[in-house]
Amino acid sequence: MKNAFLRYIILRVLQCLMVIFVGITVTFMIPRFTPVDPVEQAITRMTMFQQSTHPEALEEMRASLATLYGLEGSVFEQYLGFWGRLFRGDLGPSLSSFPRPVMTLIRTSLPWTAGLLLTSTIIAWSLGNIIGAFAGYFHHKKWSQVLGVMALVVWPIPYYIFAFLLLVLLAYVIPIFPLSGAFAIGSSPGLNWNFISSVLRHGFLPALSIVAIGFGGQFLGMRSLVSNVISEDYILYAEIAGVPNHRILKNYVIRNALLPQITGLALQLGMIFNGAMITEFVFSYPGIGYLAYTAIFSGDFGLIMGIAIFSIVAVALAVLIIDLLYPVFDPRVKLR
Amino acid sequence: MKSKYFVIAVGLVLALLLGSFAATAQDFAEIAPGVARHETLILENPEGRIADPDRFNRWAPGGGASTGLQQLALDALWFVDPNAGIDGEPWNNALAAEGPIYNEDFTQMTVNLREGIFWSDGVPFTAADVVFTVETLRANPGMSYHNQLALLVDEVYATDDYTVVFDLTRSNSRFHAMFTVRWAAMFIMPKHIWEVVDDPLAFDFNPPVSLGPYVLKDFDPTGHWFLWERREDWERTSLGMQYGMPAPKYALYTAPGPADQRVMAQANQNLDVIHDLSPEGVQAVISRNPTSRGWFEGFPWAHPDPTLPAVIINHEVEPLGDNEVRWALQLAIDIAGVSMASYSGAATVSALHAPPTGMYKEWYFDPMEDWLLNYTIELAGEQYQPYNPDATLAIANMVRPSLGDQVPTDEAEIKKALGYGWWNYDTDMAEKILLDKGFTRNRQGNWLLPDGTPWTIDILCMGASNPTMTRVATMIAEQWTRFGVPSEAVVSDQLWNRMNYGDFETAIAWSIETWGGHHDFFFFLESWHSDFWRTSGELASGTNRMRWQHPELDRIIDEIRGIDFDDPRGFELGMDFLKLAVEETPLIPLMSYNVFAVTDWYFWEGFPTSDNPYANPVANWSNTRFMFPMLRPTGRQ
Amino acid sequence: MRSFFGILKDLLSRDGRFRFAFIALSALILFSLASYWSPHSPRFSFVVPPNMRPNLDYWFGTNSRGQDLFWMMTFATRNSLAFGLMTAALSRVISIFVGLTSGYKGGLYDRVLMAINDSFIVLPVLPILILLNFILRGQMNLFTLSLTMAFFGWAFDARLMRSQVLSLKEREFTNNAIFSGMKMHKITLKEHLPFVMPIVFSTWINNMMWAMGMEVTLSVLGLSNINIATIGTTIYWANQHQALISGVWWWLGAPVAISVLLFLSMYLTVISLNQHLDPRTRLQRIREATTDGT
Amino acid sequence: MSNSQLLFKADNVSKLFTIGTWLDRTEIAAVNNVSLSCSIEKPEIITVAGESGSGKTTLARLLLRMLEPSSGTIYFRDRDIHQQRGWESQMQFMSEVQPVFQNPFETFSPLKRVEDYLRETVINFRKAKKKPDVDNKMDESLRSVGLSLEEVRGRYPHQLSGGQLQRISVARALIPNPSLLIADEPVSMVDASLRMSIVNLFQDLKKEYDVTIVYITHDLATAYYISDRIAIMLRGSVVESGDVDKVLGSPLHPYSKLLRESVPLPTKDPNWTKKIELSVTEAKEYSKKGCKFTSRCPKVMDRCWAVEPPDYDTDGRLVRCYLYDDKPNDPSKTA
Amino acid sequence: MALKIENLRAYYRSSEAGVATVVRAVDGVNLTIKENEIFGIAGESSCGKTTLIRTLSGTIKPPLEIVGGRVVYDIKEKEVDLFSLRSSEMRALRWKHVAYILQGSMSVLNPVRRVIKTFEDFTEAHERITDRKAFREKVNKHVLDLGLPIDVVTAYPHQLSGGMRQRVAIALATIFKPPVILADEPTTALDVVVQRGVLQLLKDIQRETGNTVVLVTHDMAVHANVADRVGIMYAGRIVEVGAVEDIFQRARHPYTQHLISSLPTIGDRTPRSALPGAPPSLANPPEGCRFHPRCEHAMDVCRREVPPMLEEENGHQTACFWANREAVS
Repeated sequence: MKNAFLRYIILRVLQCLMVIFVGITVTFMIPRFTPVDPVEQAITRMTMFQQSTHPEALEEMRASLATLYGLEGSVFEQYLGFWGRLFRGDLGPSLSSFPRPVMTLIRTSLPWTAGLLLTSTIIAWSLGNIIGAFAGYFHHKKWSQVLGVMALVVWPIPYYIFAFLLLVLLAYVIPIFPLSGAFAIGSSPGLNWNFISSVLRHGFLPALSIVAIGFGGQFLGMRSLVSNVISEDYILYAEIAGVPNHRILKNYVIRNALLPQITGLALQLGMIFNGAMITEFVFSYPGIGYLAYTAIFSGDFGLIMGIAIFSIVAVALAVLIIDLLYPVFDPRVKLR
Repeated sequence: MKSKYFVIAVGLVLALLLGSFAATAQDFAEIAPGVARHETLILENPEGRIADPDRFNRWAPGGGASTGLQQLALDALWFVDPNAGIDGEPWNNALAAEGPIYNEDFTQMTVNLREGIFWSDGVPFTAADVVFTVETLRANPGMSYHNQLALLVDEVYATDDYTVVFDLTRSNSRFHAMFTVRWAAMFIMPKHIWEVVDDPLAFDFNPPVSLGPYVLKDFDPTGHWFLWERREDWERTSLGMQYGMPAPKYALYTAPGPADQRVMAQANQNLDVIHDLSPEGVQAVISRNPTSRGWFEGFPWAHPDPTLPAVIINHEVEPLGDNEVRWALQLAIDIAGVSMASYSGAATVSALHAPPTGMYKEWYFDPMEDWLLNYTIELAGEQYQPYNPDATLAIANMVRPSLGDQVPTDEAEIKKALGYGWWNYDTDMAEKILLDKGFTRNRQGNWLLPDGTPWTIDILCMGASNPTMTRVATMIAEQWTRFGVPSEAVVSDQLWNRMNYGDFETAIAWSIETWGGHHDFFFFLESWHSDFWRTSGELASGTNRMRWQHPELDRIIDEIRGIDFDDPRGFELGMDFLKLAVEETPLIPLMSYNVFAVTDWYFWEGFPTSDNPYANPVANWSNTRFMFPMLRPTGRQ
Repeated sequence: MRSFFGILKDLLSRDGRFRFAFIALSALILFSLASYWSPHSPRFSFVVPPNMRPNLDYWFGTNSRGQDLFWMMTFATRNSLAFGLMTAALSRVISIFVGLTSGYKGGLYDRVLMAINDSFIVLPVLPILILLNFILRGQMNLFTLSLTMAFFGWAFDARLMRSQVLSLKEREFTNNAIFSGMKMHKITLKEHLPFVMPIVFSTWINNMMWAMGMEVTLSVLGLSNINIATIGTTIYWANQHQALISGVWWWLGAPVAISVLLFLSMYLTVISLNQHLDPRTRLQRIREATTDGT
Repeated sequence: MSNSQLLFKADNVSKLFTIGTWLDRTEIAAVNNVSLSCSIEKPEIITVAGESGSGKTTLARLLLRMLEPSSGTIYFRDRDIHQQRGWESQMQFMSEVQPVFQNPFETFSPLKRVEDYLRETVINFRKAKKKPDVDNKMDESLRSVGLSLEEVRGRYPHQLSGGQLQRISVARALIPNPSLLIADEPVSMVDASLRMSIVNLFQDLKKEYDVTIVYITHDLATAYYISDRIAIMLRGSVVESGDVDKVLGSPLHPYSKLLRESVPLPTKDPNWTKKIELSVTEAKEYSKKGCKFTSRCPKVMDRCWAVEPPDYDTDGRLVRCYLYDDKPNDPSKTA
Repeated sequence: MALKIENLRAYYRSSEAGVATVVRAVDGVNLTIKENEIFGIAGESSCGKTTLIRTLSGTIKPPLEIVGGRVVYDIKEKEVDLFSLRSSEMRALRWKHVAYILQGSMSVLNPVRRVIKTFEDFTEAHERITDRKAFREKVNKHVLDLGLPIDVVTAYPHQLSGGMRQRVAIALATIFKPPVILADEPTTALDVVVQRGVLQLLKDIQRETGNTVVLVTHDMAVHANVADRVGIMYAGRIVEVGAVEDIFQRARHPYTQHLISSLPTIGDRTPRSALPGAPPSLANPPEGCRFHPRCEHAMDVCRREVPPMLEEENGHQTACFWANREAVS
């Protein structure tokens, strides 16, 4: 058994590595086929911010930049070099903040995205599942049906509009929350109450928007899962045996219905980087999504690619971790 | 059992949240600990969040141009204001004591520096700094101006502490432009900091040692805000020396987020200077906040930057290489519609190939109005007068019903705000031209090229980074479609790249940028010389992205090259260029690049306006520094 | 399987939710078809007075570009619906194909397909879409976007279907079909697909929502073709004109109302349909009706 | 008998299943060295009996070509059925060998009309092409099981009783005119009052259509009732096989005895309440090295644990138990 | 008397496709079950036997409805009407007084929890576990007493064989030593050897505790060996009740007679026939005696009237006009 578990882990890790390999290769190849020329990007940027660029000088600038950005050699040579750098934890230089390493930029943004989106996604997932379980178990109750309708109505609202309305309402009409940013001006990051409280305050609206929208999907999913589970014999049996409702709900309904949702959580966590885009754009939150947004508009494909790679690895790891933890939740899982 | 812990945990989180409101229930009098709101000017950084906020190396490519760095802490030799300038003088000798001194054949430039200027760390500013800057940039590929300096500068040296001499590799009467701020220029770096740096390209220059009146007090590691504090020795800077103490004790550059957030922030008195908005945004903020105002007191609010958005036409795409076809397209544009769609009528339109801003009305537009009125061109074999002097009056009449008194009624006022005339909207004439050229209409009424293939046009535009240009593109696409040339606005973040490679049919962008405060066109015109002409597929040199060449153009450029920057002959040559451009329509001029810089006069007053046009209020221009000494606190707390 | 109309009639008479959903969906489809009778082209602006509140002349109001939102929304609904349906349909086809064959065939074929599948699940779509936008430049229209989205949107659902097929394969009727001389494609399509249909339907709506949400996201970020009226570009233009802050709330209200109505009714339809088609509930119904309910 | 005289012959067939990962294989023999055959001339009903997990279903699947044996060969009319490849040979095989499945409610997709399977079979096996001919053929085969197309047409599985469905299942299997039917627990899901109709039907088929039937069941009573020969399986091995009267009348293998005793009789049987030992999990017994019954066998000997006994020909049947070691083993005679 | 069923009618009401369907699963059942006996209920699938036993356990959830009749338990010499109980009283009654072993109870164990946890849940539903260690020992003892290996307590359900799971379910049901055990097809889908073991266990428990077991199974041979008395159910009604010997040796109802005579036996190859037709649908049962369409003795009266339950002797009751033709006439 012990041995089998070890092998299970090895197998999963190998699988995860393969996924990462494929994903990264695809991500590497895609920009090679784009018309985006990083040299031209940099020149465009420079000529926008300077003046009197002498025409002959421009030509020379192009030549010297291509050398600098390491875009020489065949695609295969670039690919090898790319992996070489990756193994050293180097995602290459950002082209718009040349020569700042992409990794440094991601490192500054990551804690915010991780902090905000990870917590709010987990909160949305937990709340949605717990309340969805209740609603599914007591599906005939009025409140359950009302909640269902509410979730159904909120769920399809385009997230951008929802988040934006929230912002207008709670930061402008009733200005209790800040309009943008991650913490108050002048508060120095650290473990002090001022900073933490201002982070909480700044994070509240974006978190609320994610929770409110994420809640709906989880709620509906869990509710229908529960309605399947409650027709199982072991639920009926526990009811017949007189086991109190709350206990049935906790130990029987949720424990069983949650299993498919756990896999869902892994994917949800992976999708964070998609979601981060709009959330951080609307709330001007300094995470990876906002970074990606600025990267798009500065045509900084070094940065976009870095973020894409980062998110591939993050999703693959999230899936891996949850896969590895899965046997804890479901003893039946075959250690294939 | 376990549920009890759950309840306790939830309770704790709630308490924490509530506590956070209580703790930071923001004291609006202070924007940061010890920083009073009424002593602070808050400006928008239009670049938004800065990805690498701790990088202050303005001499290498990268973001952070609008964080206050180039406005408040860096300094250059000269400035040209796009407007009238303080005391009506657009030219400002900043670090230089006087203008550039060229030798006879423009192969040497001598600069005399201002004395008594100090870096913020107490080290005096001298000619050594200038020489060091030029040599460092010239020696390091990848840094700004590297290639130009390598190409143009033979030798740079200081003859004494306050005199720098440039020996040039060739005759160049415009060499000083590189050191003259229009938006930005080559800023001078502190030698005593940089001389110990191994790799100047990678050096972060953090904290930045300031040559301007402010020093960096604090900045957000996530790049959202930069807080600057006035130097104790502000009078030891070129700005302070000339204009006195800058009023705001602090300046805060922030990234308030998308346009809506900017409106909300200013309405909450949390943003004094908005860099840009949509026309709707301006109306929204002005209606919500009584102390907000634009460049113009009322309509059209915006500040016209000396840049000319135009329909840039690729002359190498058939049939756009034909001047009469370009004329047909120009006549198929209803400028009033374009102005309404893009700026809600608040555009300053231009029939000439120069931005109708600042001093240009006096220098070029007034003198040429008669020429335009009488201008006759042969189109489709007939003599045709294309100029419509009343185009902007029509726009004023269109917006008057919704804006009422805000719209000027006086013709001169209208022309000041909305520009002079434009070309006729004459689709009949356009049709004649096309028929004459052998074009035909198909059954749907759409034009076919002489060879019988359907004619469509894509119009590139910039998208989210420049919403008004997108609107221009969609409107012109609509008008051309109505005329029978199915056209589409194509949003592309690769706009400049594609234009540089000639991979476009038409685009809404600019190739013409001028000083605004100086009449010289050489700034953009040099690269239009046929020497630099490149075919589509090759990279365009400079700004000749439309791939236009003309012998008369070469003559004009060659002649400008040989005269002094301030030579009055420059005006005549400028007009020669404008007349040639009208004749040949290398691109279709539209309007000045109007920026809706909205200022809030709640805490501060004395921002530059159309009535007092001493500086450009557009926050990412380095020239906004001239605002600081002119501002006065209102006394509100 | 009963005919389509039989099911429809049955559901309409029996299921109140379905009735609501059916009426709403029909209304939406009629609404989008009304675009063909629109007096204005969606490409043209300033054809009506701008910024009019919803009133009797302009039911949904007019926007700041002088367009009648009622007619604009007919186009937007039509295009977004077509886009969503096409994306969902295409990716359903891929996932059905992969899920059914990979589950049925097993072996190396299955392992290779699932390895590809797993990689697709993990690939982050948004950055890739952005990169692809660069490749396809201005040519990224709704059709190509739909193709791309379909290409990335099938993997997870294929896995769901595969697991269903794995259990169906063990059921005796599959063997019975084999010994009836049915070939693989017939078995997967005729025997297994009906059981997979509930998954197809419920992933259909999720996929459609994902696709349309992505379209909105791309539009909000300014990465879509702005010449085509869609729910996303409607939001894009409203955003460009700062509609909410300027008080033109109906410009955003219209797409929100349409989205909510669309997905609400689609959700209810799928629930009713699945309850009707799901062999489990169907069998339950049968059993409840004919046996003693155990 | 030589192979050519045999309808089918399973020759020392084993099927191993792998449990665990590709790094950690544990193999269990779901079917362990089983031999079984039947002559062409004399159609028979052969019962394979055993508890669930005895490998009898795996054996059925091997005979039906749904699984490939790990070792050993299965011949059908002299051909190794697993040597043939391709769709044509599969059709050829299926026109000779057909299955009847356990659960009649599962044999037909609940979402389809039952006649669809009949029609598919008629068309796919090219028994008829035109619609009236197809219908005739369907009706004909339904009539051979005591039904008619009229009764079945347009009906879904849930609209028919288990007995009817099972008969339809047989009717479908008969369409290609097979000479061998493999029936896996065909009556266990059929109502008591209808069960005998299926069992009797098998007997009729054997007599009237000369079909050999491999009847797989755990129900020894019906096995006795219809079959000629029986093989009793335990955890993959046939522990005893031979004439049904002998094997069930006086079982020799301790397991056969236990099984025989455990069948409840319609009258009170004092033996039946005698305490017995049950296995905790099947997997443990499967992975045993020696005889699979050792942990429960009242007569277990030391050598039983080490090596599985060979088949001993005792009293006209084969018994896989060391208790009968006094007789010499004759491998040429297989059941 | 352990429990008494009086004219019980339990229907499933549903409205599908706008048409109300009523399935008369239990339609007028009268039974008295004595203390200290194993009462067998025999019948084919969908004859209403599961509904009957579920009703007895008080598990009545829509669409199942009690339309009429009473179920009376004798609890400590007091008659308790099951349907008049409040839900808390019902909960108290269940498991401590009446335990229920579900059909297919292989799946009654929560798949994600260890068996001991289910023991805990079921126990705590009725009494507070103060000492977990003592409780653990109590469960261990109970399981050992029933002859199960001790490992099962800490195992997950999927680790146990089917027969073992079934026996764990029985152990669960008997943890409080309830006076009444309702067992619904406890051995269906088990093999004969395992079936034998499970039934032996049930019988042992009954013998030791002297409680009442209601055993539902379609397998007549099982009844013959396990039950003390047997009731034969057909299409929602009890058609014959009697001591096991009476039923098997002197069956009176044609249906019962058929059930017994059709059973094959090892050593006997006399041809056995199946009943013609199929059991009726309870949604639309035939008028009169519900067996009449399949009955070879059917008379006119059978098609019109419901035959009354008449006792012959020794508590042997039959509801059949033909069997009781002498008594009636």
